[in-house]
Amino acid sequence: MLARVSLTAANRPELLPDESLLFVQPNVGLYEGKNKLPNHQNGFAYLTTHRAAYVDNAQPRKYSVAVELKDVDRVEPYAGFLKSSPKITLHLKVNATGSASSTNTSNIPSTPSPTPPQTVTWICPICSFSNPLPSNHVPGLSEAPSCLTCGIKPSPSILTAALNAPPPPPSSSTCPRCTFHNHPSLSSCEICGASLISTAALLETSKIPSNLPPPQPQPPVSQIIKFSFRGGGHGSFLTHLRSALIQRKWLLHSAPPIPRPPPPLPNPPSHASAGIAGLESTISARRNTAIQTLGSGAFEDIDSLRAHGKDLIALAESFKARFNSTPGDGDTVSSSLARSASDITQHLNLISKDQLPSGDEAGWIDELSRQVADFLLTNKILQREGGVMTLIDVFAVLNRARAGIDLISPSDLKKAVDRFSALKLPVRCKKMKSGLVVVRDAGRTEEVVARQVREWLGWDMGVTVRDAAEKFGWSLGVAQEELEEAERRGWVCREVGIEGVRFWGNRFLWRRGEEEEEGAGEG
Amino acid sequence: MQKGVGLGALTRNTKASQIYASHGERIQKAHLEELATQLNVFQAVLQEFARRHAKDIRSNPTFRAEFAQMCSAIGVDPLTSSSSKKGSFWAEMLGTSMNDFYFELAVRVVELCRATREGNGGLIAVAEVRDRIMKKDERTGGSSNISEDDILRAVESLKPLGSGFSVIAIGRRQMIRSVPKELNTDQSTVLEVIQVLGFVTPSMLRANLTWDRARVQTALEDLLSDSLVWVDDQADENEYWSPTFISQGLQP
Amino acid sequence: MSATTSTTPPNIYPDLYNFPPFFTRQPNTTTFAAQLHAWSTFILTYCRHHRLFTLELSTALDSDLFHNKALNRRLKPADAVEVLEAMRKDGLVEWVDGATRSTVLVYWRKPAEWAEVLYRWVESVGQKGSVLTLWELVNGEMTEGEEFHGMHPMVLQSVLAVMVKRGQAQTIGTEIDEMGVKFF
Amino acid sequence: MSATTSTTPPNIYPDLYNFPPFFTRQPNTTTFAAQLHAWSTFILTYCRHHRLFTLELSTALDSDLFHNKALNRRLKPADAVEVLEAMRKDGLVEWVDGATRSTVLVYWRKPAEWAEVLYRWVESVGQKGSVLTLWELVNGEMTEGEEFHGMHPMVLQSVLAVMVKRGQAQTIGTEIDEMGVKFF
Repeated sequence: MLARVSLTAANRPELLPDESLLFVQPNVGLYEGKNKLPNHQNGFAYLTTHRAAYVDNAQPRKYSVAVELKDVDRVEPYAGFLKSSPKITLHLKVNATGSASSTNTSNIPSTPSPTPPQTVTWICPICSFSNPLPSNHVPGLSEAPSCLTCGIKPSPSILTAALNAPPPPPSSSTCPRCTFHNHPSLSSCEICGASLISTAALLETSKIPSNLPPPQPQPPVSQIIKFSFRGGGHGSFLTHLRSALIQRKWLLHSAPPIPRPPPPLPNPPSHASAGIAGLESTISARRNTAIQTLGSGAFEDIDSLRAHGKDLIALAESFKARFNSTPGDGDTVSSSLARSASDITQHLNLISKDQLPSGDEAGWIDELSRQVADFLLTNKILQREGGVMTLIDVFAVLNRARAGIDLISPSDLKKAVDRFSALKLPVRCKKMKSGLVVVRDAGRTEEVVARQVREWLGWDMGVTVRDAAEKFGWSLGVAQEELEEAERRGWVCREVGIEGVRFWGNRFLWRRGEEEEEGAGEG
Repeated sequence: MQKGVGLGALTRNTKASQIYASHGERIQKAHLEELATQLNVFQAVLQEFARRHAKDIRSNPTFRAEFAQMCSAIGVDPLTSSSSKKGSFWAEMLGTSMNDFYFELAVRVVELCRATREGNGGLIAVAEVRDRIMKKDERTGGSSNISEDDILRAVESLKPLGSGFSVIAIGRRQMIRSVPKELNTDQSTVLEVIQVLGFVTPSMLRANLTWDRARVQTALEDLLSDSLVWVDDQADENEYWSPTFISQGLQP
Repeated sequence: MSATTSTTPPNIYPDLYNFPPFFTRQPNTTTFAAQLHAWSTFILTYCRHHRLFTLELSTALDSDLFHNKALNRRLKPADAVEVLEAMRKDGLVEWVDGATRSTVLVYWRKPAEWAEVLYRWVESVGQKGSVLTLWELVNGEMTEGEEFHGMHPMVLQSVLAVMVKRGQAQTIGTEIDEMGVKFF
Repeated sequence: MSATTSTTPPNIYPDLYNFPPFFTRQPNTTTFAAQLHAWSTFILTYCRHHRLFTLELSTALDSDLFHNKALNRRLKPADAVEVLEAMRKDGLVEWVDGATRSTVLVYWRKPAEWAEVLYRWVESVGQKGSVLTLWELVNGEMTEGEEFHGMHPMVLQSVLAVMVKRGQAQTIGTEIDEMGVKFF
């Protein structure tokens, strides 16, 4: 029921042709049934129209899994209590588990073998309730599951004893629907007539001499996957999940996907817009409070507001000026203004440096950083620009692609590109000596590029910035920068004339034969 | 764009100051509270207004400038991050109309500068940028009304993206420089003289600026090598023209 | 490209046309690149507007294409050749005679596009399967008013070559003036 | 340095002379240092070959010293001044007038070396003990063909100053054109 997820270059789930991303929430953990899934306790939850995916932070390539929304029977939110964080439980459909497990074999890396989960039971020493041992429990490695009734964790010895106790012989095959224990050789249940074939088929496999313990009859209990939200955001995740389940976009998926290039990155939802409905409700709520505070002069048109605005700006400016000039501002006085100032910014919910709600802003910037990396890589934009682009050009291309909706602000983009190396993405942002900020492939350091330029120039060839731009596919700005970088390293010198600037191999420092072997490039 | 006018800057200053002289305190406090409430009221008004008049804000350039100034006066910086995650009405409201407007304009300015860079050496007048964008809008049916102040604000918003775009004044005209290379003083002086007639000749420079022949030649050669001027050799004396005059058409 | 001229004649002259240095070959490589591009676009627009398939250099040098009488500025012959040579490299023009370089074919529309226009015409008048002489095709009454009417034979050759490759036509005969073409 | 001209005129132009960036002041400090050195050597060699004791900047800028006509590249006036200023710091040149910086004395041979050449000549013609006017010394027939013939008076001054310090001579009078010198 938990299928592996293929990831893009920037460790984000690869979306199917008509699948779109709905919501992303950082620091989330996964539970399977009652127990925490090892290695799946710190990552991003990606909710799309088709799947609810989990991408691990530490090792995204290894520990990223997803639940198909079509397998979800019902959703059960849990608001969290004291230490335990809020969770959303996905109850998967029963038959789905059978089909789910057969179609995409549940290959959670930790389960040793792909056979259908056979339940070994252990008896709790305190309340003697026989708890099912989770299929992926690896003795010694994962922590002991707590007992369902009394919640106390057994000692490991009990678990190991239960594991290697000889499983009871296949006395009867219980019917998956009415749990009546039929005679093993029957193909359909005596009471409800449900087919026992799935268990029958299992019986045949048992004939193959294998060291697998003889298969247990399929338990009717439905599988449970729990998303635990340690960094908040479970409210909006829930609303998105519910609307996705209602819209059931995956049904369109059944139509044969027309072979067309992967759609441009789906316009990621800004976290704020919790669906149009959400927006409407906040606006109307806001409106009522505003009207009440306004009382009389609800301003109708531009001019009256402008008039009011003008003298208020003057007021604020003058007060601020006076404020700075009088040295003896009282602590109490300044603090109250500070408080009101912060209230306002709080109320306006603007990100001001000292009040940054740490969790969410970082999550948003990380997600944006991955989106930018994906945008540059999957659409081969960076490759077409010769592997190097100025940050300003990235801003222009990125926002042009978003066609004017929910544009990325320059400051957000700068924060996002600064996160490239921390997120180990295959692109880097670098401020060159001249002050120009460029985004480039991770592998392409200045050293590598400067060397390429030098080899290309050789001994007696003068090139203009345009020639370099054409040769390496760079923009004019990047070509100029790369040539000047090679110049700073002393490998290249320049000729300036009314024709413009031309760059040559540096004959001042290198004799003809010399530059072949690696002389130290000083300068 | 946080030029230290906004409330962010207010909070930082207040932390540093000491107790206010007692006799003025009470009045100060009263005044302060009154301002605080007024700020709250005004902010709510702005918010309500922004919601109802989004279209006007977008289409009316003069008011947009004042609106932006009003916002920055009370600490709201329209150009800051529009990530607007928690659905705060204001940032979202502004996010969709004002922020996007300036970012979109910034994108078009970047593209235009890049396209015309070869012909004007990366120096273009703000007025020309405005004309070209407006003309392009008319052609594509849009009827955008963009002011030079908007263009300056858009270029200003590019600051976090590293050096590259800057606004410099040549004489009275605001120019956008999209190439990191600075102009030396002689180059700027000559460009300023060119603004008068649209072109300049070596003899004119020697007369007006009383420079010697060598200095005039070096300045003109520097301008040519940075592709900041075009040369016309079919007049009796070489004329050096500035590309900013291409779009204005020279017939009287 | 609708050949009909709209009410106000579209201004085919670029802003640069009234900028005196436009007629001087710019020494600076970057500026020259912009100048080349501007001239190339202007020449194509000019020929498209006047439906000129060929440009005879000497006459063109005196025409308002290369000579702005108001400004008393003209493009020097050598510079004009340099511009046309650059356009040839981009496949926009073709010297009728590479040696003399006196006249040039102007592809203000690519041969491939012409092939489509011609094919659409052949279908519309039901001339499929019939044989037409090249002369008839471009000068006959029946093609009066068609865009390709008066097309230069050499241009027509390259267009027909495209159609042959596409299997839409077959040329008959070798002598240029008696050649015929059969459309399928 | 043998002043005798060998059969084929020695190529006084360094190979950098035909390297266009040679005439552009290099922004990279290390490269510029090498460029300065190359120019300094070239100027000394050029002056020695043409036996120029002084360089008048404006004329030099048009001469083939600073202007490579084949490449149509010339050193900018400001850059030439910078090169000469650097040479002055190395004691290789001297501004005739520090303020105008229009002309420079070129010591393609150090005053000390000139002192030895002069002293050897005085001994060879037995002029020890006799008094000669400065003018006679560098323009008189008797010094025809000598290396120091036509030496610039200011250069001669610094050479004689060295000889006075060495006690090999004594200058008489103060006015530069009537000054005389007595050799011991």
